[in-house]
Amino acid sequence: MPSPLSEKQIVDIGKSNKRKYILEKFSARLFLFCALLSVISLLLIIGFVFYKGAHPFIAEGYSFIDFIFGMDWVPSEGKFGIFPMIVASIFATFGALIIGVPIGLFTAIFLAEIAPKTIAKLISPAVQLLAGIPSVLYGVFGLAIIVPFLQNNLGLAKGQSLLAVIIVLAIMMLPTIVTVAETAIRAVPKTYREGSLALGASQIGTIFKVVVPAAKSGIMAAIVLGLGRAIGETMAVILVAGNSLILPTSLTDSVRPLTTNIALEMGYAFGTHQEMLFATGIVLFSFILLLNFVLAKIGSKGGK
Amino acid sequence: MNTTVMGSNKEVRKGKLSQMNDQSADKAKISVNDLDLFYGEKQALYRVSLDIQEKEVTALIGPSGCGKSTFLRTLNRMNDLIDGVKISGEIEIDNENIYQSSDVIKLRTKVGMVFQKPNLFPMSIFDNVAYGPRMQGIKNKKELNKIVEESLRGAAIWDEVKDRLKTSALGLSGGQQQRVCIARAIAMKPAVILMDEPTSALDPISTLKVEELIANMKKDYTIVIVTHNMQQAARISDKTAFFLNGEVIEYDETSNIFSMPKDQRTEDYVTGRFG
Amino acid sequence: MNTTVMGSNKEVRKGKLSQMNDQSADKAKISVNDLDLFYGEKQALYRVSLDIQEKEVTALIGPSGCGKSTFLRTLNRMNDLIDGVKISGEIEIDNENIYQSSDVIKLRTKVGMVFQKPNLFPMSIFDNVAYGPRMQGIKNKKELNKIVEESLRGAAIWDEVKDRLKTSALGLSGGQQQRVCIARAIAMKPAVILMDEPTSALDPISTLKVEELIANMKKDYTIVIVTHNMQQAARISDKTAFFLNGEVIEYDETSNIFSMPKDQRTEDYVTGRFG
Amino acid sequence: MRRFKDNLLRGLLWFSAFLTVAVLVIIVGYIFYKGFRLINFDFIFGDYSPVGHGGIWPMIVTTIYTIVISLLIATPIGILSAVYLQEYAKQGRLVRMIRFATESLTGIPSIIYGLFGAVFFVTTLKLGMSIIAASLTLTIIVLPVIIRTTEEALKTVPPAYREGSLALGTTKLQTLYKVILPSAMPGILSGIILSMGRIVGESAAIFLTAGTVAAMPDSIFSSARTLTVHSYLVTQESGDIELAAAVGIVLIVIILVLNLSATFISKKLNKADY
Amino acid sequence: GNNNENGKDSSNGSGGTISISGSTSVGPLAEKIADKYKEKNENVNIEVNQIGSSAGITNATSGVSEIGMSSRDLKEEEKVGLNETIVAYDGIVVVTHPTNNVKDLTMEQVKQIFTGEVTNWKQLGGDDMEIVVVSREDGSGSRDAFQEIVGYTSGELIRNSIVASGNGNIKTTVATNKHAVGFISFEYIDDTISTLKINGVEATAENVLQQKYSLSRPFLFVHKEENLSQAGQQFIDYILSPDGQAIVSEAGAIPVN
Ligand SMILES: Nc1ncnc2c1ncn2[C@@H]1O[C@H](COP(=O)(O)OP(=O)(O)OP(=O)(O)O)[C@@H](O)[C@H]1O
Ligand SMILES: Nc1ncnc2c1ncn2[C@@H]1O[C@H](COP(=O)(O)OP(=O)(O)OP(=O)(O)O)[C@@H](O)[C@H]1O
Ligand SMILES: [Mg+2]
Ligand SMILES: [Mg+2]
Ligand SMILES: O=P([O-])([O-])[O-]
Repeated sequence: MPSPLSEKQIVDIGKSNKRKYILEKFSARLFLFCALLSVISLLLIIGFVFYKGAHPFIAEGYSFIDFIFGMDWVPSEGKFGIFPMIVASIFATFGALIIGVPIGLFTAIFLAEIAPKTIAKLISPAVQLLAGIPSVLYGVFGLAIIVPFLQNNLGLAKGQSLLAVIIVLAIMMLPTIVTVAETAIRAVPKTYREGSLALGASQIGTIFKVVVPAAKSGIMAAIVLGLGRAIGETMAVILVAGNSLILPTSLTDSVRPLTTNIALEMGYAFGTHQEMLFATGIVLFSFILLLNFVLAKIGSKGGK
Repeated sequence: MNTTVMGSNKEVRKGKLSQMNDQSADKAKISVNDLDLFYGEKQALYRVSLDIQEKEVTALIGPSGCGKSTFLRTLNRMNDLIDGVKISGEIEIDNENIYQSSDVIKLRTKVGMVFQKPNLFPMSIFDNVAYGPRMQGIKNKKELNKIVEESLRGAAIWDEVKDRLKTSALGLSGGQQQRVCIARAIAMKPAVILMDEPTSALDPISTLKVEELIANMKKDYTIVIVTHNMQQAARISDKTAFFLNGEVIEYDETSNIFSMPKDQRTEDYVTGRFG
Repeated sequence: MNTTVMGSNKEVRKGKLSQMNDQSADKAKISVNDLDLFYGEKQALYRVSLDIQEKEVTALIGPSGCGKSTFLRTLNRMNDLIDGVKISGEIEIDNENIYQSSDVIKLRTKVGMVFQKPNLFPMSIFDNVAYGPRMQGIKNKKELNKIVEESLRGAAIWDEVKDRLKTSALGLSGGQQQRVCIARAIAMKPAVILMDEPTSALDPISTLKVEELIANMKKDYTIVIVTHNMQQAARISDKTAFFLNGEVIEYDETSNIFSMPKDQRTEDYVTGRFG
Repeated sequence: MRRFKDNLLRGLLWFSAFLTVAVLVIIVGYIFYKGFRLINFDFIFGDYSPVGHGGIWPMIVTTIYTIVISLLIATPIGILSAVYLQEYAKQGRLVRMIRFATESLTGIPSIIYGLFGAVFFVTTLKLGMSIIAASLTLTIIVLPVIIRTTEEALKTVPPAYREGSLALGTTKLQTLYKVILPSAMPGILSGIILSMGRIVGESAAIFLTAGTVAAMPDSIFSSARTLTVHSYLVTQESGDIELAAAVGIVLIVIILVLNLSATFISKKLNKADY
Repeated sequence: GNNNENGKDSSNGSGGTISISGSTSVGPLAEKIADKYKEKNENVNIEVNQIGSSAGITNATSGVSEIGMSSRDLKEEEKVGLNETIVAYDGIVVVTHPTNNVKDLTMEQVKQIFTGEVTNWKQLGGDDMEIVVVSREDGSGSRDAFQEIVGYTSGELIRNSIVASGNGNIKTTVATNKHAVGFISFEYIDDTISTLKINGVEATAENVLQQKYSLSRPFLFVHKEENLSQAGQQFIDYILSPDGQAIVSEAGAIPVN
C-alpha cells in the first residue's frame, strides 16, 4: 500500500490541526462559560432574595429567631412567625416523597423492564405529556376531586389539608420521576442483564440487584428533579392546602407551606411584609440546599 | 406435569435417536433435534440436531458468524431476551424439553454461562462472585466467603484479587475480568457450563489454567465450549461440532474431526485451508 | 517550538541509545526510554525502554495484567483520557517526543489503533469506516467509497458486508465487528498501527487473513501488536517483547525469543511452563 | 420464599404502573370532561374578548413564543454545560460547585424565579413586562432540567466510543458532535420534552414577568398572557373551571404536538446517522 | 416593551399604548372598559396586567406602568407622588353553599363567625354542622375592606380558616363545601353559591348606593403625574364619563355617583 498522503496534504493537516486546537480551546472555554451561567444565575437569585429578605432583620430590628420559631403570621400587625409553615413544608415534602418516589420509580422500572413493548410505547409518551400539564390544572383537579373526596370519605368539615397537598404533589412528581428514571434504567447495558439472568437470577432479582443499582445515578437525578418540582410547586398547592395559619398536628389539618405563603401574599404585600416574604424565600432556599446536600450524601454513599 | 412431558418426550426422542446413535441414547445430557432459529427474518440456525453427552467437553467450532454463539445461547434460553427470535425444534436437557418447561430460572441455575466479552456487574469482585449464590438465598457469610474463594481459585484468579475483593470488579484488566466471570459461573455449581470463547481474552498461562480447570471439571460437569482456537478444541474436548452458515456440518469425536474429518469443508477448516 | 524540542531530544536519545543498540539507533521509528506509568498510586509500568523499528511487526506478549495494553496505549497517548495517570520517561516517534509535542491529533492520525474489544460506533458500517477520513476533511463521495471498500477488503470483511454497508454496524457478530474496527483503523492509512489482541475474537480463517494482511502491511507500516497467541507472535512478528509485572523482561528478534530466550522467565512463559 | 418476594415485587411494579396510569387517565379525563363543551373554532382561533369565554388565540401564540425562545436559549446552554461537566471538567471543586448550583436551581419555587425576573429582567435590564423577560426567566428555570438529563444521557455513552473516535485522530469536539451527542440524543430529547412541559406549565414566574395582557403580542417585547396564566387567572378570579379546563385541553394538545415532533426529529436524526 | 416611552411619545396626540397594571379585582373591569374604549379609539392600545394591587402600585411608582390599579386604599408610605382616582365601587357579599338554610345574618354574627366565636351553623339557626370560614389573603383589598367594615382585625380572624386567593377561589371553595362561608365581590356572584342578607338588607348595587348595604370598597386608578400621557388621561376621563360608568354597572360593579 502506497503512502496515502502527499507532502502537501501533510502540511495542510498540520495547519488544520492548529485550527482544530484553537477551536478545541475555544469550545472548552465556551462550555465552561455555559456551565458557569447556572452558577451566575443562582448567585444572582440568591443575592437578590437575600438582599430583600435580610433587610428587616438587619435594618428594622426584627428578630430572626422570632421569625423562624414564631407561631403567628399577621402581617398587618407586624407579626411574622413562620414556624407552622416550616413544619407544613417539611411534612408536605416528605409525604410527597414517600408516596411519589416509590410509585414513580416502580412505574419507571415497569415501563423499562417489564411492560410489553407496545404498552411501554404507549404509556411512556403519555406520562411525559403529563409533565406538561400546568400545575394550576392539577390544583383545579385537586380542588374539585381530591378535596371533596377526602372531605366525604374521612368525614371532615373541609378537605383542604396536608393530605390533599401530599397527594397532589406526589401526583405532580410522577411524570418527572418516571421519565428520567426510565431513561436511566433503559440505558443500563444489556450485558448486565444477560450476566445476571444466566446465573439463574429471576427477572425481578436481576432488576433490583443489578439493573437498578447500575442506574443509580440517573435514579438520583430523577428524585432530585421530582423533588424540585414538589418543593417549587405553588399554584396547585394554594388551591388544596387551605393555607390556614395553624401548626399542623394531623394529616387532615389545613396547612400553609412556605411556597404558598409567598405566592399567596406577594401580589398584595408591601414594605416589611414583602421583605418578610423574601425572608420566607431564604428559609425555603436553605431547606432546598439542605435537602440537596442530604441527597448528594445519600447518592455518594450508595455509590460505594 | 413434568413427568408426563418427560415420558411422552422420551419416547419420541428415543425413536429418533435410535436411528442415529444407538449406544448413547439414554445417556445424552442435552439432546437437540431439528433446531431452526430466526432473528426476525434472518435464519441463523438450520435444522441443528446434536446430542451432547454428560460429563464430556463438547467444542463448537466454525468461522465467525456461523451461529456458534447463537446455538450456545439457545441451550440456556438466553435468546429469549432478544426480540423477534423465533425457535422451532426441540431441546431437551435431562430429558426435559427446556422450551416447554416454564422454569427458566431453574434451567439457568443448572446451565451456567460464560460470555465472549466479560460482563461483570459494577460491584465489588466479591459481590460479583457471590451474586448467584445470594440470589439462590444463601445469606451465611462464612458460606459465601467459602464459595467465593473456591470459585476464584477455580478460575485461577484468586491470588491476583484476594487483596482487593471489595474493590470494583471493573478496575481489572480484560483477562482478569473474564476469569472473574468464570468464577462467577462456577460459584453456582451448575450441571452444565456453556462457555463462549472464554479464553479469547486470556494469556496462555491463564488459558492453560482454565483448560486444566475444564479438564478437572469434566469429572462432574457437562461442558459446552465455543472456541476459535483449534488447538484448544483438540486439547480439551471430547466431541467437536463444526458449524458453517448456521448448519452443523459434522459432529463427532474430536480426534476424528481433527484427524479424519468426513466432510471436505471440515477438513478445509481445521487445516486452515478454508475460505 | 517543536523543532527545538526535536533537536535537543535527538541528542539525548542518541546518547542513550548508542550505549544499547548501536546499529539501529537512527532507524528506530519509536523509541521508548525509561517509561514509568502510574494509575493513581498503582504503578503499572516500570522503567520500560525499547526501540521499535520501522516497517517491522513488534509483538508484545506476557501474562494477563502485565501492562501490555497499558504500554500500547501510551504510544498514541490514549492513557491521557484516564484520570490520574502519571507518566515519566520519554517516548519518541520519528524523533519527536510525543509527550512534549502538543499535537495529539497528528499523533493519533499517524498512530492508528485497534482495540481489544470491538468498539464500533452506533452508525452504519460505511459511516464507521468513513469516520476517520471524514473527520480529516475528506468529503468527496467517490473518494470515500474507495477508501471504505479498500479498507474493508484489507480487513477481510468486504464480502460479508458489502450488501449491508448502510445498516447498523452493531448488528454484526463479534468477529465481524472486530474486523470492521480494523478496517476503520486502516482507513486512516496511519504510519504506525497499534493492535491490542485484534484477533482474539476472530476465527482462525479471519485470523489468518488478518495475519496475512499484517504481513502485507509491514512493507509500508510499523505495527505493534499485543497478542496472547504464541503461535501468532511467532508467525507474524519480527521482534517480540516479553512483559512481566510491568517490566520488559526480554526484547529481541522473535526467533531468538522463541528458540533461545536469554531469561529463564521468558523461556518458561513461551513454553507454557510458567506460573 | 424467593418466589413469593419476586411475585410481591412484581405485583408492586404492576400496581404502581397501574396507579400512575389510572391517576393520569383520571386527570386528563376530568380536564376533557369539564372543558370539552367550550372547545370550538372560535374559542381557539378567535380574538380575546373580556366578556364571555373569549377566544384564546393570542394566548396560544404567546405560549408558543415563550416555548420557542426559552428553548432556543436554554437548550444549547444546557447541553454545553452538561458537556462541560461530563466530558471536559476534571472532577473537582469547580464541578461540584456547578453541580450544586444546578441542583439548587431545580428546587427554587417558581414564584421566586418570578420575583427575580421581575426585578432583574423587567426592571434592571429594562425589558419591561414582556415575552422576552418571561422567556429569559424560564430559561433559568429549565436550564437545570436540561443539564441534568443531558449529563445522564452522556454518562450512558460507552467510553469505548470516545476511545475509538479519539484514536482515529479526531478532536474532542468532533468526537462530541459526531459520536457522543448523537448516541446521547434520546436522553437529551427527553430532557427537552420535560423542559417544554415545565415551560408550558409555568404560571407564577410568567405572570410576574410577561404580565397578563390578553391581546395579540406585537413582538417579543410586548407584554402578553400565556395559556397557563390565562387558566390560572380564570381559576383564581372567576372560578370558571370549565374555561380553565378548556384551556387545559388546548395545552395538552399543544404539548402532544410538540412531543410528537420532538420524537419525529430524533428519529430523523438517527436515520441520518445510518 | 418600553411602555413608558411609548406613552410619552404620544403625549401630544391621543394614540399610543397605555399600560395599566395592578389589582386582579379591578382588572376584569378595566379590561372591559378598555375593550369598549379601543373600539372608539383605534389608534390606542391598552395593556391591562392583573398582578395584584401592591405590584400595580409599585409599577405606577417605578414607571413600569403608566397607571396602577388598586382595590384597597393606599398605605401612607405608598402615597408619595401618586394621584388616586376612584373609578368605581365594589360591593362585597357574604356567600354560602346553596343548600345552607341560613340566609340572613347580622353584622355582629358575621363578626362572630369570622373571629371564631360561633363555630356551628346550629348557633345561627342552621343545621348542626361545623362552620368552615373562608377568607382572602392578608393584604387583599377585599379582605381589608371586609374586616374594617365588619369590625375585626387579621389577628382576630379564626386561625384555621381557609385562606383562598382570589374571588374565584373562594367561590369554588364555598360552592363545593356545605360547611363553608366566605365573601366575594359583587362582580362574581352566580348561582353556584348563595348570597346572604346582612341585617336583612339584600346585597345589591342599589342598596350600596343608597347606603343601606355597608360592605363596599373603592376601586382606584393611581398614577404619577409625570408618567401620565394624554391618552392615559383621556382613558381615565372616559371611565368617569357616563358611557364608562354604564360599563361599570354592566360589569356588576357600582358606579361612582
Ligand atoms: N441479535 C441479532 N440480530 C440479528 N442478527 C444477529 C443477532 N445476533 C447475531 N446475528 C447474526 O447471526 C449470525 C450468527 O451470529 P453468532 O453471533 O451466533 O456467530 P458466531 O458464530 O458466534 O460468530 P463469532 O465467532 O464472530 O462470535 C451472524 O450472521 C450474525 O450477524
Ligand atoms: N484504568 C485503570 N485504573 C487502574 N488500574 C488499571 C487500569 N487499567 C489497568 N489497570 C491495571 O494495570 C495493570 C496492567 O493492565 P493492562 O490492561 O495493561 O494489562 P494487560 O497486560 O493488557 O492484560 P490483559 O492481557 O488481561 O489485557 C493491571 O494490573 C490492571 O489491573
Ligand atoms: Mg460468537
Ligand atoms: Mg490488555
Ligand atoms: O384582589 P383584591 O385585592 O381585590 O382582593
